[in-house]
Amino acid sequence: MKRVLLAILTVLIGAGIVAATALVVSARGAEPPTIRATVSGTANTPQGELPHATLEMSIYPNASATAPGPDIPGGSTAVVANSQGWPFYSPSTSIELPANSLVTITLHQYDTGGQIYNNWLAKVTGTVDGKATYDGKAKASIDPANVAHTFTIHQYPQSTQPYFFVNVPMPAQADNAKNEANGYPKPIDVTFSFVTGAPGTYIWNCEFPCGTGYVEFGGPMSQRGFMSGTVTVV
Amino acid sequence: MSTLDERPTPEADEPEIPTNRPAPLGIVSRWLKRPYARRILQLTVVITAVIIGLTFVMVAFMNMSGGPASDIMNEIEKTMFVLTFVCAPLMGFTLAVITYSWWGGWGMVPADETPTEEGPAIRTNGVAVVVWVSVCSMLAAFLVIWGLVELATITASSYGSVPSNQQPRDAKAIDINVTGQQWLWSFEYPGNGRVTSDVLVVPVNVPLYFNVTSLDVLHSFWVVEAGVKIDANPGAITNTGFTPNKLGTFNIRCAELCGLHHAYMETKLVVVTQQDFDSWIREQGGAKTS
Amino acid sequence: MSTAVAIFEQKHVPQPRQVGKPGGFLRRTNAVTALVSGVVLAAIFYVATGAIVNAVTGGGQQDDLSLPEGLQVQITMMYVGWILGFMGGIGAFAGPIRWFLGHDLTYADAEYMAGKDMGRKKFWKYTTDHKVVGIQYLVVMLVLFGFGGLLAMLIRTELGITWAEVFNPNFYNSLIGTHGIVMIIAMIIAVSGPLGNFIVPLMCGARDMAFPRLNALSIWLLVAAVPPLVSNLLMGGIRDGWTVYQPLADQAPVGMIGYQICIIVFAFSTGIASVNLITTIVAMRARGMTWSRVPIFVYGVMGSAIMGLVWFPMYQYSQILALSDRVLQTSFFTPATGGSVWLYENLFWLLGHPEVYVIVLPATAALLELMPVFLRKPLFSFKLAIAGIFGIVGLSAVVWVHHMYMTGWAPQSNYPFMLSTELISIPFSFLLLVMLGTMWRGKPWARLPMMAVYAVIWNKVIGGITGVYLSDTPVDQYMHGSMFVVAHFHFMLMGAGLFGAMGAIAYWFPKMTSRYFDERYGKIGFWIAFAGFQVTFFAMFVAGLQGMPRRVLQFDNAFNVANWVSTIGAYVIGIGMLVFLYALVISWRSGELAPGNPFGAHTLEAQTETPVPHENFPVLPVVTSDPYDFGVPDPYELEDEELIREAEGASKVGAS
Amino acid sequence: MSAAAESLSPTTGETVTVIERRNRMGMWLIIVSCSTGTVALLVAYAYLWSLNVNSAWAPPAGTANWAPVWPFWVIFTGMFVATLLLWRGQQLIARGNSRALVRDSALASLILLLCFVGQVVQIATFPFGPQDGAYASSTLWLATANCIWLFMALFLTGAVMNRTRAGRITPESRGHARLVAMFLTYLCVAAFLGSVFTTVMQESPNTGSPVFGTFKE
Repeated sequence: MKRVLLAILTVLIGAGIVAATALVVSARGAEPPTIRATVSGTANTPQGELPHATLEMSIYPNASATAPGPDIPGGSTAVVANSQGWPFYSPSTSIELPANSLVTITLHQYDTGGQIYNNWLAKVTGTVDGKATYDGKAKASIDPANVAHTFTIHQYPQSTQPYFFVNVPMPAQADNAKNEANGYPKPIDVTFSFVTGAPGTYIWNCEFPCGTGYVEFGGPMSQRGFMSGTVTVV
Repeated sequence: MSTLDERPTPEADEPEIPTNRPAPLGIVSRWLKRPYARRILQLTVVITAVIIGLTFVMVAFMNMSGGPASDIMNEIEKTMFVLTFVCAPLMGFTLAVITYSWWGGWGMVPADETPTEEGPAIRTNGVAVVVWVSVCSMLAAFLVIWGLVELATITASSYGSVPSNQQPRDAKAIDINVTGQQWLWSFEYPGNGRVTSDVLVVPVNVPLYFNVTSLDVLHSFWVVEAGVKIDANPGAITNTGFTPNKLGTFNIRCAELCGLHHAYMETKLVVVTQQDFDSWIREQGGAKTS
Repeated sequence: MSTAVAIFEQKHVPQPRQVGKPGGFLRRTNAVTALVSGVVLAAIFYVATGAIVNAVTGGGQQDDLSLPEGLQVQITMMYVGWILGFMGGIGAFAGPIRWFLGHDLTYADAEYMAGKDMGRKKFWKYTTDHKVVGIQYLVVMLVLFGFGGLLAMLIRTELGITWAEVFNPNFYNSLIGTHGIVMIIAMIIAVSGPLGNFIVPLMCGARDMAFPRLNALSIWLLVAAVPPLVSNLLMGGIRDGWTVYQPLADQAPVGMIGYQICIIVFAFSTGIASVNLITTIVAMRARGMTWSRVPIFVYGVMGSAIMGLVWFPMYQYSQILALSDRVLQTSFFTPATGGSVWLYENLFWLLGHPEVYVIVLPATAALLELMPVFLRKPLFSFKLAIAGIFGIVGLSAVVWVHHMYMTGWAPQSNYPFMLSTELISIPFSFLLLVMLGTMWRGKPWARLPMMAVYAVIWNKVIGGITGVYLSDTPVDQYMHGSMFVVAHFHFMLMGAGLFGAMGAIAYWFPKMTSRYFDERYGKIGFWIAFAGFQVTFFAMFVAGLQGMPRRVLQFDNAFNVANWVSTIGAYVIGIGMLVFLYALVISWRSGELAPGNPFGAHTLEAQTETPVPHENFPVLPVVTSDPYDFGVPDPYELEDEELIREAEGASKVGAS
Repeated sequence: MSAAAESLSPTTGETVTVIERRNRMGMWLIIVSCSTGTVALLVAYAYLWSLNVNSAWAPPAGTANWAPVWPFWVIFTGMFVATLLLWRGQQLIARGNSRALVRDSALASLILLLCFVGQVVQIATFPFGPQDGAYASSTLWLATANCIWLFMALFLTGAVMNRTRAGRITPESRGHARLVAMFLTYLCVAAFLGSVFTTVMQESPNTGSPVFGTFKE
């Protein structure tokens, strides 16, 4: 009888260890805080009259006093150790958008760049009339040799939710662009709109190699909170 | 046992020998009379049947998401049936023996007692060894031959009739450049004015020929329902191909761990009619299929 | 017995000069000093390298993106420091230095190092006695299994919760990689470590291994190699499968260095252990133990040692080169600068496949060893078993490309390698026949080891048939890289390897710990784990057939049900394993005391008393028959002969 | 059968010949294992040479010149001579001449030391850095591996000298000298193969390798 209890106790202790580890780890790896697009009025779209949501974000080349880096809850030692100089999307990378509405995202781009690997990604895809506005000028694509980042939403492996693909390249700042008071050059404002479908979960990431390690896809490129995140359509 | 054959064979003219002599097939029939023999054979038959039945379940699972969508997938499923049919009897026998023994068919000594009597001192059995080894070897040989033929077949339909020079089977085949990168697939149609797309749109019943490469790490280009898979290697171009034979939307997944968003590196294969394909190419701003 | 060397005579052998007290430097070293000096030296190396890096790069290089290269060097040196410090602290360098100086061991030294009359302390020291090393391996293996099992539970938790990311994708990727490699290491040592070291010399009738000091070296190298691997989870993880395919591994944070260092060191440990085992088996068998009287378990261990010895360096060098790619920016595996991913895959799988047999062979051979004992029947067709083992050892060298069918490396090579891969099923069928033949008409003794035999044959059959699918290139074109593969190799490595190891350990537990293995809880745990195992991996087969790729943490709803079932099964396995562990602990602490030969085996290890005396055998034994002379004349044979005699009598009557 | 005739091992009491047979077998196994590693390096060299991935086998145009091959051969010759010396030494000690072994092993150590220094210098003065393409990497590692081997060899030959002087290697039990000689022989083979590879395989035969990330037309 005593042995039965001890055996059960062993099992319980084991289960406890597993549960505890799972909780700790999942807390340490949690996503950065969610930012929501604000719905204001409606807009005419090819799909008809839809609610219109707007969202404003920035891309910084590195953290600084004016632009503190992303707050990653926990975040592994290696990340914390050398993420100060990493480029990142601000204020956060966990985005929440309203379903079945027109979403307009405005991005202030402060970072330099260069040649993108896949020229096709220098082309705007999936936005309304396939264009994006760069400092007021509407373009269908930008110079592949002068890309800073891209904002690329793509599919989550869920056959039950609508297929969703948006790609908007961000032109690079000139390398010699002079900084302003906040320590960054004058931002390039990129505005684009797309129509969301039924609710679903998606992910997005930057497709321009701006990280560390092999083909510069390590570091920020492979780290939620910097150059990749989630898009939740609700 | 061999002593049986050394029996002096009687002359033709001598009287018939009393009936207590074992029949010509004496060994087998006496073996079959042993209490366990029939049991094990019955079990074997049952289990074999079950295993063969399971194959249909397996293939049903493979077709759950709408396949088979290509000639190659049909070949693969056929091969699975063949492989199972060939191996099933062997598995059936093995499982039958362990089930019988585990069930105590030959008796069983409880764990808390110590065995008293010894078992039969069977060091080996020439017949059993020869039969088993030759059967297994023949099965293996058959599997190899079948596999080689099948491989040649699907290679022919993915690379063309000559695997070595990896050329499209015929001029009609649509050339598609598949680029894997972290964490996207993009498809370029060189024959159609370099149209590039994030989904793979193809006409039905037209052979496709893929050049696959990667811009960064290893990916694996897996068209699930078409049963086609080839790694996308950085610094090298690999080839595969198939002929879609079913209209509809199917899955393309990355089957090689490629980093943060590996799980999300998926897109669609959309098989449409030739007309729809042409119009799609046009609205992508590409030229008509040449 | 004239050649038998009784211990006391050795006092009369001329001795080299005794330097200091017996044991010398090793008197002062133990696990604690090793740990301390390891940590200290690691810290020193880390700081010093940091300073040097700053000096070289003018310190001004801390601009973000180039920092990691500096960090890489620092971390690498830190691990190197740990290894050197740990091995120095345990006293591993004392031997070579003494040898260089010509201060050879005296009998007293050797006895001290073998831990004579030292009590429990010897388990924490650089002890050369093979019995101590065997126990150390057993404990290390259990620890590794515990850790790997924990990770497995986390993986299944993530996959079971299909509606959300429980863990960060990066952590999940590190999780699967670490689980994989920890379990692989644990399985490689699972049988060859504890039993190979403890039992094999006894079975050969030897006083110790051929190279006792190398034996101690191999276990302590293993102990030193594990912490770097585990620490990777705190350093950004390895973010890649256990195969750490290049160049993805190049993108991973510094955690990857821990993996690479671990493998490089572990390869040394394995190589040394293999040299030791093979030499012991070939050169130290008792008088009269001809090759036809060597127990089959010894053959099995030898086969796996040969494969490990010959092929492990391939894996080791793949990691050395990968490390240099990472730290020195060389380009062996980075295609942009002339490296090749296929080079890595080939080097990796040149070990990667034989290693599967390194795991499966000893477990199988152990079961072959214990079956005659529990069935009171000779091993069926001993020679066929040997043929099977060496057939596998031979063919294992020429099948590695079946892991690369779909890489496009050389489509033509798929033909010959499909041939070789399907041929290797033939030697396996030999071993299967030996098992069935031994079981045939035997009256099994329903103890845990015998139960393991049934479980393992069942799992092997399922792993075998699915293996037939995967070895067939066309089918593999669908299956490759899917959950089907995962389920298949778990059936082989866990179903055949681990459950076999559980049986083998239960069988030799009395000899190693001089206490019976708790039959009741052992069986409960074993069968619970077995049931959970079936549920988990049959569900995983389904997921794979439906087209679920491996190593994903989010997937289509179509796979949800399969994954829920699989996760439930996994938790059941966890419960079973914990009960089994509990059984192991209570048996070890307070189990029923066992006699020297608890199960009536005929092998040599069963002939010496338990606990095994310090010199194993008071007088070296001489072998006069093979260890499988069980059984009584076969009644059916007699019956047949009876009939024949009657028949002949009858024919005589007729003739006259 | 009386063990008194032969000298016995102080630790196990077995006859020295038994122990030596065992040690030789162990050494053979170690050599097998090490040679797999060497093969891995050579395979890497030859494979990358034959593939010429992204046309980046040769060092880039800026630094493009191959490593001079003569240092490899000089170092190999040195190792070869040292090995011969050691073999001769342990032949002589078999005839009872211990001083010969001391002298020869001392000489061998000296030569190996020179080789070691030479190897370090060669690595330091390669006309390319480790990051200059696949040829640079493979050559660098062949040299580095040899460097590490030489360091070990130095320790071994030094030990032989030392032990012979200390009277631990005697005409009766000289097994260790022979073991070291065996290992040195293996190192010579490895160094020889390395030199051959670096000499005969320079320009890659494959000129048509695809450019990274693009498709052939």
